[in-house]
Amino acid sequence: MRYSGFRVIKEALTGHRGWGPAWRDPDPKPDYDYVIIGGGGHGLATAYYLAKEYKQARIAVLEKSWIGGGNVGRNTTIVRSNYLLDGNEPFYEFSLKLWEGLEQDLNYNAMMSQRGIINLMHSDAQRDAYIRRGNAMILNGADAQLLDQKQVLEKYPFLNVKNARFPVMGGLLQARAGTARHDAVAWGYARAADQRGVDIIQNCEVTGFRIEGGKILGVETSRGYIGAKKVGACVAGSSSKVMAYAGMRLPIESHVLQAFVSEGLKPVLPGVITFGAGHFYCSQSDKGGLVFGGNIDGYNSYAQRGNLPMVEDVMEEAIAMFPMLGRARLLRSWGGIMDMSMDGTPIIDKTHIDGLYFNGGWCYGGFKATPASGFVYAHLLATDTPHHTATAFRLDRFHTGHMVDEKGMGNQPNLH
Amino acid sequence: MSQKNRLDGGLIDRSETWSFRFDSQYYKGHKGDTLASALLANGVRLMGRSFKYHRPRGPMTAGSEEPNAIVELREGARKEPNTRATTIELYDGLRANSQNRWPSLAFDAMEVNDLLSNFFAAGFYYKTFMWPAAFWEKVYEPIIRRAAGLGSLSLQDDPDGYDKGFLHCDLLIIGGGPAGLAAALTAGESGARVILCDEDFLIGGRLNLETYEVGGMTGAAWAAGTVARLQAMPNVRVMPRTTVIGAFDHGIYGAVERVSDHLAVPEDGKPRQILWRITSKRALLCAGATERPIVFENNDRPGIMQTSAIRAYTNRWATTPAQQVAIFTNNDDGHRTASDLVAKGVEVVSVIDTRADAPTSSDYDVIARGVIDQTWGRLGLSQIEVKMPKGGIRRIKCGALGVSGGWNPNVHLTCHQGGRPVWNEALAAFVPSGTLPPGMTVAGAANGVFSTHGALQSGADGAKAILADLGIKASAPALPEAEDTPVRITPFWHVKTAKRAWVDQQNDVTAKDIKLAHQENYVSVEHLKRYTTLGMATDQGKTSNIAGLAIMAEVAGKAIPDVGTTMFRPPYTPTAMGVFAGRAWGMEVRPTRLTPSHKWAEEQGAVFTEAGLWLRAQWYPKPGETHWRQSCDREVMQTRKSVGICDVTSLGKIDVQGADAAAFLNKVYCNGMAKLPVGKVRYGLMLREDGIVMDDGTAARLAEDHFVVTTTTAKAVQVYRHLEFVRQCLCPRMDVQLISTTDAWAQFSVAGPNSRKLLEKIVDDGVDLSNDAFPFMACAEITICGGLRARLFRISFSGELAYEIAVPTRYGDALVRRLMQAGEEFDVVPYGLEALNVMRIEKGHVTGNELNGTTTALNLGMGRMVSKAKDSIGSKLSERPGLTEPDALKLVGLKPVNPDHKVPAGAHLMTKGDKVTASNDQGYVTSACYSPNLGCHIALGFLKSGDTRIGETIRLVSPLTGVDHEVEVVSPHFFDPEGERLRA
Amino acid sequence: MIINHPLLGPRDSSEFVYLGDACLINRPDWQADDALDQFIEYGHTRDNPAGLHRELWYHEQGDRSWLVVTRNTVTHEITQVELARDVARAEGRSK
Amino acid sequence: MHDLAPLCALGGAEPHTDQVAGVTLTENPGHGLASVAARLGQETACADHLGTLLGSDAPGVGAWVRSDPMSAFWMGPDQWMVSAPFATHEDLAAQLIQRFGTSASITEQTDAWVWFDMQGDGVEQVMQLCANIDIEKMPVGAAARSVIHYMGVYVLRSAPDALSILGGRSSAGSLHHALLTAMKSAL
Repeated sequence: MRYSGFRVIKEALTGHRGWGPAWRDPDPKPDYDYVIIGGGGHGLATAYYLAKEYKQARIAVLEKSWIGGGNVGRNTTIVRSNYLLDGNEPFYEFSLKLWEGLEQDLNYNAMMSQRGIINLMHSDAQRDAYIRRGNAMILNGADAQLLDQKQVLEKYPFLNVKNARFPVMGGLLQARAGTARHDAVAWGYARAADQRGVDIIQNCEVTGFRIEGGKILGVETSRGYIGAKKVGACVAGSSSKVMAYAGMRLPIESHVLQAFVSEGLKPVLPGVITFGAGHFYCSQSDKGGLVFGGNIDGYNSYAQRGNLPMVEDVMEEAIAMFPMLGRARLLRSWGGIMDMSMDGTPIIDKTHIDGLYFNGGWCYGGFKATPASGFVYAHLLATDTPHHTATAFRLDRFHTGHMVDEKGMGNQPNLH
Repeated sequence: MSQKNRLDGGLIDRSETWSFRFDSQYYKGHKGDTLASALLANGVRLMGRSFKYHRPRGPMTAGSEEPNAIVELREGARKEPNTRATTIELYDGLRANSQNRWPSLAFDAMEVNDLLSNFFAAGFYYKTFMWPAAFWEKVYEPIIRRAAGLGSLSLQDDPDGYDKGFLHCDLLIIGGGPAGLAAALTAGESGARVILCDEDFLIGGRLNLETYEVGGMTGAAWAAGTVARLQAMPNVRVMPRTTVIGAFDHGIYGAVERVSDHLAVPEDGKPRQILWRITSKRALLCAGATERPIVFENNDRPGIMQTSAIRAYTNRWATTPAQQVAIFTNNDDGHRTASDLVAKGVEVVSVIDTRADAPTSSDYDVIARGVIDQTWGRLGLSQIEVKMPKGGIRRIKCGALGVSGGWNPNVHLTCHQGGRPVWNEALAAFVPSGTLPPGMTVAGAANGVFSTHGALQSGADGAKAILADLGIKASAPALPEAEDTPVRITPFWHVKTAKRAWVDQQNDVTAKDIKLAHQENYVSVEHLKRYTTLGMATDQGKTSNIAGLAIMAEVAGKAIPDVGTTMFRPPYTPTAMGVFAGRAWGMEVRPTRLTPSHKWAEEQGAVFTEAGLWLRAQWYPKPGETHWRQSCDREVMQTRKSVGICDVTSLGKIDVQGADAAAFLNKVYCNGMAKLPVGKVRYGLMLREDGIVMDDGTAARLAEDHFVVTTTTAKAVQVYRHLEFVRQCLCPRMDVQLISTTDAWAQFSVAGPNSRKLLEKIVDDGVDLSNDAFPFMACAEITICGGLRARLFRISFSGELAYEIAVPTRYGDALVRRLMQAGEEFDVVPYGLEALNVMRIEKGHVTGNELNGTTTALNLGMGRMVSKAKDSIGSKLSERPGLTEPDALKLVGLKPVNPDHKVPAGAHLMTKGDKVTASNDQGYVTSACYSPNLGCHIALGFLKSGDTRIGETIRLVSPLTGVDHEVEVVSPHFFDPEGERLRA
Repeated sequence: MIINHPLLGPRDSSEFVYLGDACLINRPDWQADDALDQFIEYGHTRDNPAGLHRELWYHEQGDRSWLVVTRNTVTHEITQVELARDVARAEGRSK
Repeated sequence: MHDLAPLCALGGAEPHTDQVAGVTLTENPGHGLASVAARLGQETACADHLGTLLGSDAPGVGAWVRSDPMSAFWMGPDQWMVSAPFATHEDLAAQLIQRFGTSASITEQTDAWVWFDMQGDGVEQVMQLCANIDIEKMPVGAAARSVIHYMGVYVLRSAPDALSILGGRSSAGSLHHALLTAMKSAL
């Protein structure tokens, strides 16, 4: 069933009896051509693009609990392609272009809103670095603008520049960046994939791989064995756990990132804005809540909850930027598991096992990558060659020394 | 306006009559009132509008779980949107305004949404607004955003201060009701260190809201007496107005004390609120329970509220929402309210009880097996329609309706570490599970023990168990007599209707929305919540979650516990963001570090800039200089011509001593340090283990077993941490000791051809500064100015004959003044960071711009420094192919072909004639400046195979800033490449 | 979190700086034949367990000791805290 | 004797003093400081030297031993901070090197720190707004390293109603601001 304004009106007048399930709840078949492990944004997108772009039939997505419950279900909804390095920027720009047509493609309103992102800069050195980055973005076909303090204040008049400990010199703006309704992205991909015949199987946890002679045969699950020609793992925070079933150790640590939302407020923030003298990013949802976050807590964790010091740190940066937020109230906080890689860049690659593929190490930049991650992973699964925008995301780059270290922090995951 | 609904008695102080304003209307209330109780006393039920349909709303509760009566408290910079009228402590002159309505609360144009509600069913926005694509940002979203949101911020800086504090205790008791007080008494009298927190300004919980006796006195009197006893104990800290917002790891709790929110303005120097980080050995959760609603058609009108809230207003605040009150209940609690109302002389028109075995009463009419199927009253309840057990309906006029669907234990904090509550059939409620945060136990109503006696008992028992656990002998006080009536409830969740019955009142989520979510397969509790926005409002679902679950369970044909429960996450109630920031805002966001010459530099009118946390002089403007470049050029020229002075104290200094000090430095620097002679300084490059450059600096050997190492300003802390890691974790048997001395020494660079002459005027006799006695890269401990101990290093960042001289910090101010005075004959200049930067770029010396965390020694042209004759951190991994490619980036100098052109940092480098695309990217510019010595702009940058392309003309592009011109690749050593000047 | 420092007793984790897996103590021998491979493994590959994890914390705002903390990454429960220097010595590290 | 005039950490020629309610906060430039770190294998010898210096045992973990003219507190494993009157011991480090010989690494620390004395009724309440120390349980003669608003400090307890706070000298102004703000808030 197609969604449309007309349909909404028709159903409103007829008591909403016509709406069917957004996706089915099928039982697992004995085997599939493709099994995607992980019903998060990336897994669902992968299944969708496999079905749509690569015309693959017999696809299943296995989710251990409910779909969209991982990072796509709790993040700060920021979509952008303002990266510096050639290994990254083409991929994220490809993703942003997919975002721009996503709703029409999925026939689901994910509320992708291109309200722009501004990275504030606070020193000459930072300005030089942002100019280099803005140029890299433009060279890669993305958009970027350098704003001075006055131009930033036009958009954010209540930004603290009067008695700012770290003076605001201006910012790097990407106007095409913005936010999207995170849950709707998962649901939109799920519904669209389902309509193309993908089996989305919830409450189905993978407990092992069946491998013979270096080739994958299928997966053991809480709902029995499921055969598969190809298996794509896409499990973010659980990457190390799942790949260990295949005897792999990864260049990944799982860390906790907290995210925050305030009470609903009348519009104050027109777009996304980030603090350059620390790590803080903030936007305002259509519902009126300020959505914001900062650094990961900094220690390995699978607990999906954080601690007080980081909460305080994030709020300090919020108030440093916007002292007028002092009386706004924090409504809720979450903690999610982040698959922090050794250079802060994801991995999308084959493994040493024939037919087993890995997609992970997204750190906490995974949401904006959802469409492209799904697309290029589908490409890799279908063609066994990396998509041209994702050739740098190799598993062996730490051996060859071709790290993609956007922040220049080195091989320490909690610094990325 | 008179307080027409004010009753006798209560816990308000009638001797204090205060005036306050809500919207344009002035009212009177008393000390001890909340805004809600005072408004109700004045006959005001309409206090807000709902989020989506803008339905008229009044208070549903008398506490922090309130979904409806939320207002903008105060005006001007102190305005607080979304503030619960039910928790606002009244003060004289209080100002509050209704929110999210236009033009007025009674007439809200947005109420049109209510008529269109059919079109605004759950998730409708996911299905439309998609065409044409561009319309989302331009048309649809702006409309939605304007309509959405609740209250509005002042947009002015918050004028109040906040504090953070730290408390420690054996036992933290969360909630001061019967359970909490009994526990505090038990633990307090046993000598344990106790902290008792309660979110209310009057401690006692429901003891202050009920009429039955405790120990032969009113519950309120017993509570007051007990609090007084506790306050007299030195080992007990009683904290009213303090909400425990989160249970964090290892017994750490966050608690917010509202120090000044009950005042118009905080007292001078006092904070508005304090965030306490409480470190507890054990915690006892006595957070009580929340009465839940029954869902029925139009159950959201002002005047419809929890029966317990009506009881609270009646007994504690001596007010009733109306003179005729009806009750709708599925348990005995509704009858308590009826009796209390009757006792206060309020007419109870009827008690509608869903149960067949409903108790009867001589004081009021009871309709057993009745349900309410409709209500009337646009801005406030006027009439209800009861469906009678034997069929037929009865209409009853009333201004208020108390609703009781039973009680939910306040389990929120038990969930903060992943615990999920379990279903209790007898109570028809979720109670805390076994998986509680370590160190936490639960007592009283929060644990499903609802009678007063039971709460007292379980509080005392909970405390005893904890004391035993902590090895503290319990001296248990006798507990007072109190009622012990069992819970009698027959679950009843909602009255079926084809029309709208509200589950989440603030977000306007109705039973129909939940059914629609099920129909569309958003069945998982998380999907339900997210799709319908159930429980996502500022009340955090405290009154709506369970009813929502029950209805989903019904339509899904499951049992409630099988549908699941949603996680409660911190904070327990919405919390001002400012309190988490504490005093860290404005200039106090982070500490400021000042150099020893700061005071003097200020006198010179220096312009300062942020470097690390330091404020450093950027340049020293002279009269007549209108642009920083004039000052900077002068400082550079004068330093190169004669002599200049720069405060370099902020560079990190680390004292490295021990028999193995040399071997240790040999391990952490990629270049050799072992054979550095005493009295000599050497430049050193430190790598990260991954082979990338971490930092650079110098090592000065003052003795066989004593080095002083410098780091960059930015990396001082990380480098020290790294050195301790190598010392303790990698080389634990080396004899080496470390300590930072950054702040201990004031260090000045004295640079320029006349630097030796200048220094000779202040060093003591016997200190020979001649080139032979004290050559380039020499160091020594000397005395100056008649005996002051000092350290002298002949090192040069500027490329001139230069020294760095260090004295104990307290003499830094005097030293810079002395140097300036002694230097007068040479026209000595102080120079700032800008001039320093120009001179180091002219010399091709690298800083943070080049050491950006991705560059190797090879990139810097220092590849040969990485000694392969020894083991050093990072040496091995720097050999990886990706870090040693033949066309690797190399540091080069860049000069514009047209001398008028700039060479801006951040620009990218392309081969001449190549198209400007990423694939042709050949490198980038890291540092740039105008060189007054060369008379043109110059820059440093990284260029592929740069070292082999000296002399090549390449293309410099910065599309971001509109730059595209040609530059020549030159050696990074623009100035005095042979280094003759610094050896002079 | 609270880290029970072997010398100082319970201290708030905000006084500490986290590094990572305690395997970082076992820095390979630079002269081994497969030294480069060993260093790549050492520098990048982690068990990343959901459960007990031995990890390095630095008491930066305390006594400047590096500690080996055994912590459950699922519950955050800390079961053992040792001075990293003692651990390193016990594991045979010297100069 | 040299003729360079010293400045106090807060920038004045004379130490700065504040009073809020019954509590005074005084900048105290009168201490010479030097760190003493035992050489490997010399731990006992080093501790013995320190003991003789103090006329008692070397301070144990978290302890501060006050004596005349020398006092010392524990900094870390086999490491102590020794203090003595500045007027008579400006060259404290040099003196200690004579005493300890090769048993310890000695480093001058006098001007690495700003030393504040806080005295009066309510110092505990003030400290509760500053540092995560269980101040109510902190005995006289204890030394604790902690953090006050991002600044590393040593807090020393000299009496039930008296504390000394040592912080980095370069951020003396920020530390002073933090302490004074807490005093105004708590008292």
